[in-house]
Amino acid sequence: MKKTMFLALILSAVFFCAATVLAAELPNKIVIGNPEALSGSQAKAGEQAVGGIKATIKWVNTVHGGVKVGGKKIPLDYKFYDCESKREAVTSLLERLITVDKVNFIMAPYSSSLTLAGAPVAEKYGILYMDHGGASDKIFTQGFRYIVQTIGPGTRYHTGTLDMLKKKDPAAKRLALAYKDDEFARSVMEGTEAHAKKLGYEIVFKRTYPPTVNDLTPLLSDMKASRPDIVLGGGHLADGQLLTQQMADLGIQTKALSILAAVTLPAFQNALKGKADGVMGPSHWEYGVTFSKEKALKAKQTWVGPSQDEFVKLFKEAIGMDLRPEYHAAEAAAAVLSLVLAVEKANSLDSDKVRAAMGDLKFTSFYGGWAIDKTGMQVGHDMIDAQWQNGKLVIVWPEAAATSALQYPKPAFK
Amino acid sequence: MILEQLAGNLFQGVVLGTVYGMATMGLSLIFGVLKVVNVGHGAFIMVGAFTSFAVFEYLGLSPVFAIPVAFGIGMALGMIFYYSSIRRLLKGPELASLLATFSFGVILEEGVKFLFTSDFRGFNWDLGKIDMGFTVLPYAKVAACLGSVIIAVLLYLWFNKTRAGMAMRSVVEDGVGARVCGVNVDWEYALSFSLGIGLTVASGVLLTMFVSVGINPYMGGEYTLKAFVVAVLGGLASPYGAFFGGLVFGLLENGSYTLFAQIPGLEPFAMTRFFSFLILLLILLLRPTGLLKAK
Amino acid sequence: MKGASRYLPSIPVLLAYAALFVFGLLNPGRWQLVAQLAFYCALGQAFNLFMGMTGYVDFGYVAFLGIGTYGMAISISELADKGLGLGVIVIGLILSVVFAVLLSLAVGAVALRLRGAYFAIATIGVNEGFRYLIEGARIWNGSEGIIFSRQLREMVGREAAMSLSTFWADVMVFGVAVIATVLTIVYMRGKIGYALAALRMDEDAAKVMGINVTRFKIIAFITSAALAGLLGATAWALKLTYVFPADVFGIHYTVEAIIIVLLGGAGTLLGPIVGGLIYGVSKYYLAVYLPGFQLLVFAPVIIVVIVLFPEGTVGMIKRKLIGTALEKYIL
Amino acid sequence: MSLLRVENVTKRFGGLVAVDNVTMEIAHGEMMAIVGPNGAGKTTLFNLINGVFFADEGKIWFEDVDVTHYPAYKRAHMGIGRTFQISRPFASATVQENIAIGAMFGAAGSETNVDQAMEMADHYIGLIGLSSHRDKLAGGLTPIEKKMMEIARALAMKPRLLLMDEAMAGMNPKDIDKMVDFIKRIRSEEGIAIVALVEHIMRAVAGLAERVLVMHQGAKLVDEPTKIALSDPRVIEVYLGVPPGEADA
Repeated sequence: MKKTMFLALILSAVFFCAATVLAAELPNKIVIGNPEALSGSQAKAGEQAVGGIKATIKWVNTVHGGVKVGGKKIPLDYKFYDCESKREAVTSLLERLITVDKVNFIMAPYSSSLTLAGAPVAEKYGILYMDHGGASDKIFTQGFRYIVQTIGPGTRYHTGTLDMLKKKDPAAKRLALAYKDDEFARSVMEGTEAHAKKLGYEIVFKRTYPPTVNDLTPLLSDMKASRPDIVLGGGHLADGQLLTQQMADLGIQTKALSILAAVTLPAFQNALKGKADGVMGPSHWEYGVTFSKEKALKAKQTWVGPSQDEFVKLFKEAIGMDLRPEYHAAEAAAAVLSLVLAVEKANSLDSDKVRAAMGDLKFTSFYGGWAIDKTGMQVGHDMIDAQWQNGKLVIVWPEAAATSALQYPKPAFK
Repeated sequence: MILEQLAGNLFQGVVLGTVYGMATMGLSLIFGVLKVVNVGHGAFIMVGAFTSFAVFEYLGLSPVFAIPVAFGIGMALGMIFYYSSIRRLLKGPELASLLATFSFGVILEEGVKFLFTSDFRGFNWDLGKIDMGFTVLPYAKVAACLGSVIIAVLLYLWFNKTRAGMAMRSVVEDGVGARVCGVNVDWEYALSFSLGIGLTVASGVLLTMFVSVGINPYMGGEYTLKAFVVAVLGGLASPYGAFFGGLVFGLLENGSYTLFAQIPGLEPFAMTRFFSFLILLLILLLRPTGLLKAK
Repeated sequence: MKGASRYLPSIPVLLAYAALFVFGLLNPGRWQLVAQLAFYCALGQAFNLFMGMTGYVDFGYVAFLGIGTYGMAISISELADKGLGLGVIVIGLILSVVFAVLLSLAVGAVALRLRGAYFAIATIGVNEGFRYLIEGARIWNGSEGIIFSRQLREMVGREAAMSLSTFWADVMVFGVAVIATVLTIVYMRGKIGYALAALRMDEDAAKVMGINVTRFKIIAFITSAALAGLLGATAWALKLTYVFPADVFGIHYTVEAIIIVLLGGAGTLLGPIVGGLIYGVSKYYLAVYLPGFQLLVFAPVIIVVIVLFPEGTVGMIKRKLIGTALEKYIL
Repeated sequence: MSLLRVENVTKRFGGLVAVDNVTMEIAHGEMMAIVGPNGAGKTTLFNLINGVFFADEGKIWFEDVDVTHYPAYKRAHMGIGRTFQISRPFASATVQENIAIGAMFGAAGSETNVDQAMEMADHYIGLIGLSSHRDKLAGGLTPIEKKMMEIARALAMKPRLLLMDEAMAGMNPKDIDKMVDFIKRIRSEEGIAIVALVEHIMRAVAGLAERVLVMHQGAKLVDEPTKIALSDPRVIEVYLGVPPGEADA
């Protein structure tokens, strides 16, 4: 029994090699594997990513007509498991996807830690490893060959925000930083601090808080005493809500408040209602951004993928719930689109060739721009800044994508 | 300036501490009577937080009304868990009951995730606030604080003035003696386990009155760890001790922030956590019976 | 039972590890699964050595894995460019053991004076306190952790680094499991085993019988911690090539260790490997066939198992085999 | 030179004085009984001698070494063996293993390896007549068998002083006689001193002890050779009831 299985394995390997050489013997579907985090601490982002990937695959197969390789249009397929946000499970499930399910490409699980956990295995099998949720810059200084990032690198999250504020009010110089103490938010803080110094800001307060925090009062009292004009901070979802609510509780009024991750999610406003007004946040993507096929073509950019509204519709179908996609879903979607374009460009399913094709791939989708540097790090995607204005999330930066003017100074907490 | 901040932090610490205390009474009650450490404690708090969220968002009622609802849910969960497993595990190794309570926590987390998804919820219950000069206090927090005190007093009265409460106390003090005196010990165990869970779920509501955001299925882990520290400060087996322990913990956590913030190169917030666990170890070493009781 | 025959129970355990290892070699595409199972079994063996033999539940056990991970991470990230080659790995292994032993001495001095729930809570306190000390005082890069994939690659070359992370680290985990098994049976069959058994059943009576309970507890505690340090250095540091404090001090690893030991049978030699295999295999297939719902299925099953078989599977098997020829192979 | 010397030892629990300024001595190979009603402080005195508790005041000497602050296991190494009032076997170990634990860690422990300890255990199992129960779990023995096993376990420690706490409680007169003979035999064979605690079985005391120490409310009441002690009016008073008027004293 084992012998025949082993034989079958060799045979299928031979078959697979032959298939990649002879375009005529291509498989009848291209499979994307994904050991996603569907329970445990990263479950929320993982659920969104799975929805985004499913929605995009549906679009590729129905609207795009499949992936064009060797003169044939091949449909995409999707295989995902739940790694429970645990590092041990990532490696074994990843290998199962590669060797048992024989997927062609891998989407990494959400978060830098889980992405890193799977990297050695992906490198070993030489399979393209699409990072849609690992923002740490350090992933790309390690010399991995098969990791390609779609989410923007952490150090750039808050730099656009500072550019915008500098332009709006050069006199507001007192800057306070209050970030979550994890590797992602810390890399944001590092980038922010460096950029702020360049712009001549005076950093009057700089503190982090532990990831699992349920009362920020002492930190905020401390911050209040430093009388900042601008507060930048946050980390993920729960602490962003907490930061805003407790600033409101303590009556800390600033001219601007920008918080990572949490602000641009509908849950932020659902939870805080009027207190959300005037709060800003950087994001990779937000519902309402004005990237469109028309604009892209006018700027002579390659456009691919569904329009924003089509994506939202497909997403809701995919998860079977009336839930709006968030940036976790959009960046996973863009990662799939980049894969489709690169495969078509390389005219091959071989990971090395597809990775090479990605090197100079540039395109625009509903998610915005996409391009990577030599290491695989995302450099083509600009962050946007969004702000809640009268219960609506509007995009205020960059000016090209803006749907509304920045409300400045921020109104008092209601 | 620093003194003013310290005063503000300590004041906030007292308010927060009463809620911590309330959130630990259930843990201590269960340990005191059954000698079971409820490792899934935080998950029950999470259930309370979702109860509060549902009552506010779906029924449009003040979270105050969620307290009895949550208490009822907790009593029911407690009875189910007690009769389905805890009862059979009491004679086994303590590991078995640790694992069982941990598994309850997982079932609740995954069950709530199934019902509500793992999104982060919150609601906006704004009653205004009072500016005291050195700090600002929202009335919602005052309500959470008062609610905790009232529940603690009610529990005290129940224990000391009613027959049922005195029967339970007799079990805490001497299980064999109580049996001889005609107390149905098995029923007392069931009752105190579900009373403990009821209190814990209700405390989840009070915590949302204190901070009404960040509600999600996995929010409880942090509260489990804090509750352990608070319970040890109060002597582990005594619900009132736990209440007192909560106050001390709130003061320590908030007060030490001001201290650590003066030392450059430290992250004061993480250091407050380190500090509270250091205190935990010292208490366990020097006064395992808690701060209140003389040895 | 005299002489060598008292070590017979190690045969089925070592055979089971050999079988698992050979299965992995014959099925290269399942190696990571085998590696994950080996990690669970080794974790169970190492944890059981203290918890199973003394009955003390160390809830902060993961701290020893965490500090072992740091031992290897520091060694690689600091010494990678010193031209020591694979010697750095050896230094890393030594450092991880030294770190784990030092931490266990500190923890033991405080916590081993306590019993029952007080001990469990104290050890949680040590684990959490230690993590926040690293983050709060910015020790070893604080919360940013250490990523040392690049250093490892520069040190031994790309191919070697890759096979280190995807194969040899796992082989070392097998090594840790075997060391843990051998130490367990040597302890169980030696004086220390009787001393620990006595203190597990009645600590006060054990003292009166002339047993220096503190000494034997500390020996078992240090041994178990050192094995955990090695496990962190191999299964976490070498395999994953990064360390974040929030990951390596995650308390759910202790819970996993407890589940594994209890499923198999606490204080038995064969238990941890049986528990590790049951736990690992069922988790894996639930993740494959019920993604997103596996914990909802798994948690009630655990409750049912501990209610029905409080002595674990091996405890149950042992009872069934009393009086048969197989009895002397099961411990 | 005496084997054990207890000097002015006092132990309090909260407000209660459990042992009140007791002084006593026992010579090598001597056989002594400590009698007194329940709560007289006998077991606490034992616990002070073998190190389960530490004395609040006073000193304890064993073979001219001040052991007042020695932990229990160290005193066991020096040669103090002990049985318990309510038997405390290692329930899920076999009878042989129980006794072997005594041999492994007692006074001769440092020179005894596991195999030797098992052989010694077999010897003592034979001595107490439990050979047929050798591989049974100790938890499954009858109460009397447990008592016998505990004695064997303590003897396997090779003590020079054996403290026996209520070894004969709950036995019928026939068994008591057998037990008395057994204790006398091991005492002469092993050459050890024995202190036995007895609550009210005068039959055993008379047959066994050369000297009797009577305790009452924590204090030493009488310390005399057996015959004198048992006819002392104070002792009879303690056993037969306190006359009116002295009840509050």
